[in-house]
Amino acid sequence: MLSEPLTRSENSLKPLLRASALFCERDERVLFSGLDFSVFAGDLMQVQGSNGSGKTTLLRILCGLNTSYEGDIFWQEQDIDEDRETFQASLLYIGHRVGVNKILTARENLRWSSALHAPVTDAGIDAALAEVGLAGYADIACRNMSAGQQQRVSLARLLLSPARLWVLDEPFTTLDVSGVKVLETLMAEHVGKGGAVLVTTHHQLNVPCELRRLNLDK
Amino acid sequence: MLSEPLTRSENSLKPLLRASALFCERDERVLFSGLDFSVFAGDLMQVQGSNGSGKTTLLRILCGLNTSYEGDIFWQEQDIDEDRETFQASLLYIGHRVGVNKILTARENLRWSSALHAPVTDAGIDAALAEVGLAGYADIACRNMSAGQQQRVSLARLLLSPARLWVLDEPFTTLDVSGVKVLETLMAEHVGKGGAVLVTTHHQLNVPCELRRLNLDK
Amino acid sequence: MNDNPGIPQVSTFSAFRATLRRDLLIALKRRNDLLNPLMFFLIVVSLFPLGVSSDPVELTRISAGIVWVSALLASMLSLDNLYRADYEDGSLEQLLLSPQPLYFMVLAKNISHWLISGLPVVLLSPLLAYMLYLPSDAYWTLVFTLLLGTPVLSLFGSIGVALTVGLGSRGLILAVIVLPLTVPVLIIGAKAVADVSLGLSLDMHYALLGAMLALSLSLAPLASAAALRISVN
Amino acid sequence: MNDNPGIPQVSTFSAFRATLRRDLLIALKRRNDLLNPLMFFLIVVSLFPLGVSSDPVELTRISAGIVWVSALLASMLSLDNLYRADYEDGSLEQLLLSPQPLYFMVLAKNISHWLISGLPVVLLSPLLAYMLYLPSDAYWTLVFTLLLGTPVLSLFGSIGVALTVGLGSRGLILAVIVLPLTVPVLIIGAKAVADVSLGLSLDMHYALLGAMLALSLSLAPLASAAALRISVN
Amino acid sequence: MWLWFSKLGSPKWFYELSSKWLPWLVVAMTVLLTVGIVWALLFVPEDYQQGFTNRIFYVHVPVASISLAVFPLMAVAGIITLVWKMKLADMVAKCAAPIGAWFTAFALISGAVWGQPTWGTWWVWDARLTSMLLQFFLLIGVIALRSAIESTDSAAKACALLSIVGAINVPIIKYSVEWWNTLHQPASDLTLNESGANGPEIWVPLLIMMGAVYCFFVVSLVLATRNEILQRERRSQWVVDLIAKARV
Ligand code: HEM
Ligand SMILES: Nc1ncnc2c1ncn2[C@@H]1O[C@H](COP(=O)(O)OP(=O)(O)OP(=O)(O)O)[C@@H](O)[C@H]1O
Ligand SMILES: Nc1ncnc2c1ncn2[C@@H]1O[C@H](COP(=O)(O)OP(=O)(O)OP(=O)(O)O)[C@@H](O)[C@H]1O
Ligand SMILES: [Mg+2]
Ligand SMILES: [Mg+2]
Repeated sequence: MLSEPLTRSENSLKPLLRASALFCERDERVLFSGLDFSVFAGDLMQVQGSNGSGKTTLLRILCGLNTSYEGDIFWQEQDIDEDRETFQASLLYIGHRVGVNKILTARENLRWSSALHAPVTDAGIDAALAEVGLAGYADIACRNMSAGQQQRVSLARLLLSPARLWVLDEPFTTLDVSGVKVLETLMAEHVGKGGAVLVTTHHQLNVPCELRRLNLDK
Repeated sequence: MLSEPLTRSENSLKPLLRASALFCERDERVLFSGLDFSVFAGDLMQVQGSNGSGKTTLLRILCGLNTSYEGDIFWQEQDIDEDRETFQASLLYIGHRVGVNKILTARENLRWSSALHAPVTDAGIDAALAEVGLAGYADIACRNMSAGQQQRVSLARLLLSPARLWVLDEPFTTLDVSGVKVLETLMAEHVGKGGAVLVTTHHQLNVPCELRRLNLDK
Repeated sequence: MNDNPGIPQVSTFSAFRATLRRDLLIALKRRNDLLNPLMFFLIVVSLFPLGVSSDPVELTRISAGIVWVSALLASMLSLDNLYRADYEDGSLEQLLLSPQPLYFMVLAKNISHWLISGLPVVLLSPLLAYMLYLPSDAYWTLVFTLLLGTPVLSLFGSIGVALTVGLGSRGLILAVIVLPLTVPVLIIGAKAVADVSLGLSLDMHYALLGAMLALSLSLAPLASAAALRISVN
Repeated sequence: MNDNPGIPQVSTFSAFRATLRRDLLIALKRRNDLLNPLMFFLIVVSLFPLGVSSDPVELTRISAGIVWVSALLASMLSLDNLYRADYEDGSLEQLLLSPQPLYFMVLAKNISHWLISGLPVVLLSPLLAYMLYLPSDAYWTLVFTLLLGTPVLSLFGSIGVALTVGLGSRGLILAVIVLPLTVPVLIIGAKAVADVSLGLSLDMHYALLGAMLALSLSLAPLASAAALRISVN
Repeated sequence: MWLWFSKLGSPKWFYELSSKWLPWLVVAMTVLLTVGIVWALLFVPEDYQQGFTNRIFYVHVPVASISLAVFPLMAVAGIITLVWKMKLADMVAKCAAPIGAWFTAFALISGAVWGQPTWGTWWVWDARLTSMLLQFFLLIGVIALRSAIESTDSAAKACALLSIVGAINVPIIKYSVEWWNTLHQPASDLTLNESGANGPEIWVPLLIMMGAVYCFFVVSLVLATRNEILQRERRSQWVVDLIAKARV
């Protein structure tokens, strides 16, 4: 449900997200330095690297959750520190912690998270849940869901949010084969519609669109 | 480091672990009923099933962590309820929560967990950590490790424990390619030495030994 | 403010309402979130007749202070789940990354927290005051001062929780950080109740409490918001 | 006991020691686990002169009770991290699945918890007693009763924590479950200190506290162990 | 202005500057201290009512008055840390907290020691004492938070925030405590004016001691900060060189 106007501004010359000279070290170890890259509309970029290479750190830095870094990050050529709200309005982040409250039901969780971003109807929520294979689980407390099911609840957010940039940190963990398929198609569709996806995963992505890679190993 | 005598009792006729007529339902949904299976010495058994099919539940039942089930479970033909200690002495379980304290260092964590099962030397710990690719991380607080590195710490337990039966719940999540390789070899070696492994994972195992499958989907 | 017209925006107010509703909903589902502050308050207060003395004259003299101290502790301890769960399951990150001004989101959380843990305590206080032989003419003062005071406690406490939410070691550090900050409220509140029996005018007390409430309403959520950003870092 | 000779066994005792050492180590690493119970104790005690009255005569009369109640609260609240972290990171499951008798493992955890949070409080109590003008002849009684009492609090508390460790909503429910259990200790302890000034014999009080300690040492860990098994289920 | 600021912000600059004038400070401190102590102990006339004990006055008052300055100091450092992200400010704040706590504790103790002969008790819930005690708690809170947070960066910001909140609260606490104290007068209370009434032979040595104790505070703060700087910058080139020089 990417909303109309986005697809208009489809000039791949102007990057959506641009990082310049990123430098980050954590307890004495430099994770990356002088890291430059741009993410354009229509990009599906996989951040690769061995365990501990700094993928999670990088994603959190890009989202503005982690501020202990040097360098600049631009959203549509504007420094994100200057206008957080515009950036955050078009950002959707799902991290190691998926952001699903265990006590609430899937529906209540989604209702809240979309209330922060864009209004949705209950029908919309049901549709989204059905699409991620949780039809009928809308009103079960997430505490009573399996690891993978909880992950799927968080994936339903992808369908409900108007965000243009998806930042996904290992979204495939605990997903079964069908779940993996669903997510891969979602990502492909999103970039097809002029969105962009930044994803880390250790598993072999196979998506119909071409796949850019950013490798953090030295 | 499976200790000698185990390999002696290598008669695949007498199953190590046998479950008979297992039945479990969770909030109104029957996960499995009349489930019978045996795990023999030398077996590497992968428990399969889609998200929410009950893999984690089954494993926790087999370990005795979850007691809300019907049916019987036998360790070497003896009901596990009768002699927990023998069973637990030869069991090693690693679940969704890997059991690594974030404040302690890798070494301290391993020292404790092996103090509960079998004495180990510091050299042994270092060797184990090196084998799982954490050489040099022995004395870093686990809170300062990445998701995958913490997972690797828990895998080091496999090398230090004398347990004969390994029960691993999605041990591959957050492991990078090299990590996956390491774990697969570990499992193969273990069954090779007459141990047994019960593992759930959504990823394609490729192991040199043959692989038994238990599918929970109907 | 938003040069990306394509994106359907939600008004800050509706986001505020949604957050408020969500937190209340969670509290309702864990019924004991509603019950516990009350029970704790009740139990702590009743510890004193047991531990100190059950002599009415004695109790009368100390009742005001005890009720206030207990209320203070109750609202301190109920604070623990204010951001914790959200931090652990990642909802907090979602909140921080939402395009909404954090001030209002935090305010919503604080308000719901007060409604859940502060208000019931206020409403229960007369009963306990009675059990401790507080002179009956002081009941209303007790209720009013608590009504003005407990929100301040929640708002201040929120800062402490926000600062400590990232820490593995939880529990007491919160109290250690926050309790000293809340002393003025305690002093004024307890003194007001005590002064009733001395027949002094209470305008001053109310004025002070009101001022504190206003101050903390306007500043504390900002501090909490900043603290949260620091903690998730 | 173990028909699997092939497996090198560790003695229960060394496992006990390892667990004890581990918990102490964790506390040492989080330095303020040691500091906070003390500070909390100190702060809570000093809330009363502020809230109740700073008049020495008044304070003398209530000091025993206040110190005891504060100690009770301090050890209650420091309980929160007793099993929580282990539950959340899965170490608890490892403990339950170890071939060691759970009684001793739990005992080890309780002991280390008392050493960390209970003992310091006991040692600090005379100072606070002085600040509250407790008659000086009651100091030793205070220390002794606390010395007998606080372990009971830890042991009882442990049951409560074990029961609630699985619950998302933490904090107060613990206090609500545990505080009532600990009332007898409070009553006897506080009464003993109060009785000193009345010149009554204290043998009875000590005997009772001792009995409680013995009882809880033998039974409480069993209850905690059972509760833990239930909670991880 | 900005240039000067960023310059001052550099730990290296501070370290070198402080190495220049630290010796002078130490000299000043020792001189003042010796003069002040000798004068206070030997040449000040016995106090008619308190006898010898009122000599404590000469350490107690300066120490106590410094303790009052600690929170504002930390708050200012905190603001600088949060606004200009200046590392040096945080290092100062970090070192100021424990030192301030010690001074506060010493004010409490010296006061208590004084109180024993003066009021016949070590402690009363007097306004000034109580607010001092509360300030001590606040300081401990900051220290506890600092030690609880792993990453230096978050710890810096968190403590900065807490110091600012605390600094806003200190006057409120002080005011409310004094106000509370007006209700039930404690056993005795401290009266400043007395000392004011006394002649120069009392307050001149007091001034000297004030200067001495202030110097002492600054010196200890600077020393601690220098340690902190070396600690944090240990991998930067200039520190490496420094250590290399120290070796040979
Ligand atoms: C806010 C911090 C404090 C300041 C600025 C301060 C300052 C002073 C000053 C200027 C005096 C001299 C008064 C006189 O000569 O009559 C004094 C006296 C005294 N102070 Fe403090 N003080 C502080 C805290 C304390 C504390 C915490 C204690 C006790 C624990 C204490 C105990 C005393 C005592 C016993 C005296 C002598 C009182 C008398 O002469 O009657 N002070 N203080
Ligand atoms: N704590 C719980 N209480 C009640 N029901 C639960 C609980 N946890 C899981 N369930 C239900 O039990 C079923 C099986 O859960 P389980 O975690 O065993 O699935 P799983 O096979 O491990 O799935 P995954 O591959 O996602 O880990 C799920 O459908 C879920 O609805
Ligand atoms: N909280 C922390 N404090 C300090 N250092 C940390 C912290 N978390 C991670 N690190 C360090 O930062 C490095 C990168 O961590 P990060 O989580 O970004 O790795 P990652 O690429 O996500 O690894 P994984 O594939 O296992 O998720 C790790 O080597 C770790 O040592
Ligand atoms: Mg990661
Ligand atoms: Mg599972």
